[in-house]
Amino acid sequence: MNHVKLLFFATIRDRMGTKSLDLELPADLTIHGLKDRLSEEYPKVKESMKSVLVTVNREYAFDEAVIPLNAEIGMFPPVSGG
Amino acid sequence: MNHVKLLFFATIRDRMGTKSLDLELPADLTIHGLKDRLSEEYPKVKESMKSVLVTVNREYAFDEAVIPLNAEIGMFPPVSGG
Amino acid sequence: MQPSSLPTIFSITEDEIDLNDLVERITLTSTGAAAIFTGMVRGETKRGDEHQTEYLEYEAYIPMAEEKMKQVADEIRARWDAIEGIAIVQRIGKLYPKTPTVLIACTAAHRDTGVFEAARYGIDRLKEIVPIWKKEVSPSGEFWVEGEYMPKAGE
Amino acid sequence: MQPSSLPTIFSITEDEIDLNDLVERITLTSTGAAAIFTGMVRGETKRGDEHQTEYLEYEAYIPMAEEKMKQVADEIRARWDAIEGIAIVQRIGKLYPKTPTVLIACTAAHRDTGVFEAARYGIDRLKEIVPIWKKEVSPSGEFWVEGEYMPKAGE
Repeated sequence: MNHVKLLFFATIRDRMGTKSLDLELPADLTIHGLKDRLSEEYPKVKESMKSVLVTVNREYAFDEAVIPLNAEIGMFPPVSGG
Repeated sequence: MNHVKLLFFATIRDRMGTKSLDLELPADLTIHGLKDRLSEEYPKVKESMKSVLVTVNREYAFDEAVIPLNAEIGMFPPVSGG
Repeated sequence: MQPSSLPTIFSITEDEIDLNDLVERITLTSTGAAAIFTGMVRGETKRGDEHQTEYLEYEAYIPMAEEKMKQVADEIRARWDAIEGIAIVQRIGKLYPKTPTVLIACTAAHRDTGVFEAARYGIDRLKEIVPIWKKEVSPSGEFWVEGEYMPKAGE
Repeated sequence: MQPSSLPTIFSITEDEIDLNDLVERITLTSTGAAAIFTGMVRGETKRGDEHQTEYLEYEAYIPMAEEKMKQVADEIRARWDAIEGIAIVQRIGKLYPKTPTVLIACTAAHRDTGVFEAARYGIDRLKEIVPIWKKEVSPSGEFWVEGEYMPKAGE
């Protein structure tokens, strides 16, 4: 199993109802697989998962990528700083 | 006669040896005529008169212009502020 | 000079943005020009959906935002090699109309070496890839402002 | 808004240039972006004739310089109608390396409305038509810096 830390920001945090989550994931799970799992367990974010930005260890990551061990995963909408 | 006030800046002031000068000019003198007169009376500025910028009442003015009554005339090299 | 010895400032802060101090910190003896962009909270927006704003509430994924600010600075240096100093600052928290919220400043020896373009590029990239969000609070309610940019692999 | 009700600041001063204060004074409730240029005294110049500068001594034909700064602001507003506030400040007197000597700042609701271009235009025009000169004092002597621009009728 892979122990990862999820961090949620902005709309995603509001819908998740939490800033962060520690999860045990199967060793070869992809970003896509993680989105599916969250969509199932947290129906409120199902819609958001279609356009969510995902980062792995503070770099943008994409659906096909396998989640590395002990990753810090960020999930958030398109950024709007400035 | 036309009483005018001349103001000199930067290199022109250095060569004239003064910041300003009050002059009585013939009523129909042009900028060109004024430059000639200064070149004669102040040989040190003769060379400078070829590239000097001239202003009349704080607007740029050119050789053919007749100097208006009681004008404030500025004479200086190309500007270099900033 | 090596980029590593050139001043580069990143900051995500709840404090006021001090332009005088930031410009001074990226001014070298060889510096003759600084181009600076600051963004402020608009109290009244006319373009698009006309509305009033009471305040904005900013948040950031701080450690990642710092890394992405560094990336923006690296991208600027790769594109404009005359750039001497770079400062990138985002203020977060509850910010009211007329308050500066963000600053990008670039210095160089001369003004025709890309400083303006570099500052413009910097604010554009910050709004694309640096993980910061703002929630707008107005008399009619509150909503998260969402950007449009979808980062690509390697960004 | 009528240009006459928009903030426009011109100043020729011996005092320090305060960026925070100037930007604040040209920020309206509708302002979301400011592009600012500042120039500083270079202690070391590499381009062209390589040299060191001990200090610069600035002088201005003050009343005309103020009128020409107003003209630069009018030209900016004629070219970029989104511009809200404009500040144009020249510091004069004896100024040492790393000291800001000039500032041009333009504000607008959004950053893609010409603020960067307007600030760039402002500093370019100031260096063409505003009657200010600087004398450079270096270990090897002193000389007046001369511009190259010859104003045309109506400028």
